[in-house]
Amino acid sequence: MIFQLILIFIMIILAVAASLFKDLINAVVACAAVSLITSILFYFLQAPDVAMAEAAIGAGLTTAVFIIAIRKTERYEK
Amino acid sequence: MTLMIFFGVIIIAVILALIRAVKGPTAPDRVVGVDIMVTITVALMVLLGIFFKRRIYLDVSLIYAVLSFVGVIAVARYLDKGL
Amino acid sequence: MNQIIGYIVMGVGVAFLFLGALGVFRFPDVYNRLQAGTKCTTLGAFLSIIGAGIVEPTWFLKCLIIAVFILFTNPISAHALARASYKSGVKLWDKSVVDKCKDFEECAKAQEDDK
Amino acid sequence: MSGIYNWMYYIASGGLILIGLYIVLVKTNLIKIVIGLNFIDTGINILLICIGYVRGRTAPIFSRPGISPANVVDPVPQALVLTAIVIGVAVLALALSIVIKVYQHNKTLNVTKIKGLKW
Repeated sequence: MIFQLILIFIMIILAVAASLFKDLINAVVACAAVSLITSILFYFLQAPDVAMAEAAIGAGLTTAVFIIAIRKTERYEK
Repeated sequence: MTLMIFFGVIIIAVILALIRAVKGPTAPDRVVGVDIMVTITVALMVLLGIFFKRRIYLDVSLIYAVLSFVGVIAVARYLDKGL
Repeated sequence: MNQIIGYIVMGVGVAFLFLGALGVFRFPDVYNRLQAGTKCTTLGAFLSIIGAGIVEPTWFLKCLIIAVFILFTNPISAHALARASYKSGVKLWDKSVVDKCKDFEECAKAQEDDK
Repeated sequence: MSGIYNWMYYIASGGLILIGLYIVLVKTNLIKIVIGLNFIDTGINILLICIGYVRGRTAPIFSRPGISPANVVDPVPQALVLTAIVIGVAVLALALSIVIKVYQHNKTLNVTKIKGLKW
């Protein structure tokens, strides 16, 4: 029980950090970490198939799409 | 009981990696923190599979072990001025 | 007997995971952090997954597949990250004594000049 | 103390939705706004899954004989969320392609300086 509470706390900290970073690469990396913790929460909620989809999409595809978009535009938030 | 001690140690390790991922001065520091967090999480998922006694739960860990390096490779190729 | 051996192997793996995370937290430089984190964490994840396979003997094949994939993909990402952080201009720690990659790049540049 | 254990997943989903809403309303960078939309998507997925969760039951996959429909969690929200994750990634890719076209047309990502819709 206390494990889920600590994981939720970690997830909220990472989301707040993603909103505060000025460098968009750091924000995207924090976004991938939020997806990771979300996958563990789905695992605790007895939904392994949803955790599998979230793992495959959140770990690889979302980060790659964001990185390609940042490559085409600019890196720092002014 | 033994598994509970292991979960506690792993949670402390995740918190240490989290501090590095939030605090690290440059972008590769944060990527290192998140990469370590991913590898610790794969081990945590296997131990949770033993805790819940369901064999089907190992598939999540398998997917994460296969696909987790794609995001790190993407960030590394961006910092390398490639992609 | 199976249970005891499995839990001992798993405990060694979890200890290595903790030491890897502690190294990532404590070390002063990107390259030091990468070295500590990747080596310790790869060994720790390998041992804890193999220990899980020993505790439940019918799961051993799937656990072995996961461990082999960890062993393949983790050094690839670490190598790519170290190369990228060197090329993007992250400085070494000021007490580092040797920089082999700089020598190698100067040597490659000299060979290109010769041609 | 046992009260928070019943509410912690709702706290997680509500916190993610609020942080995403804050990013969408306050930040001015377009890629940051898309990151906020991604957070809102994740929060709603956690909310839908934890509505169907019953404590003490197991996953709805009949892989061994001892599992009957009386002791599994609700499988309908899981199928719903499994579809919603995939559609969320498609919407994300479309939004980022629109952001790239806006950047090529206006040479900036700041939403207060894009004057194409003001007249």
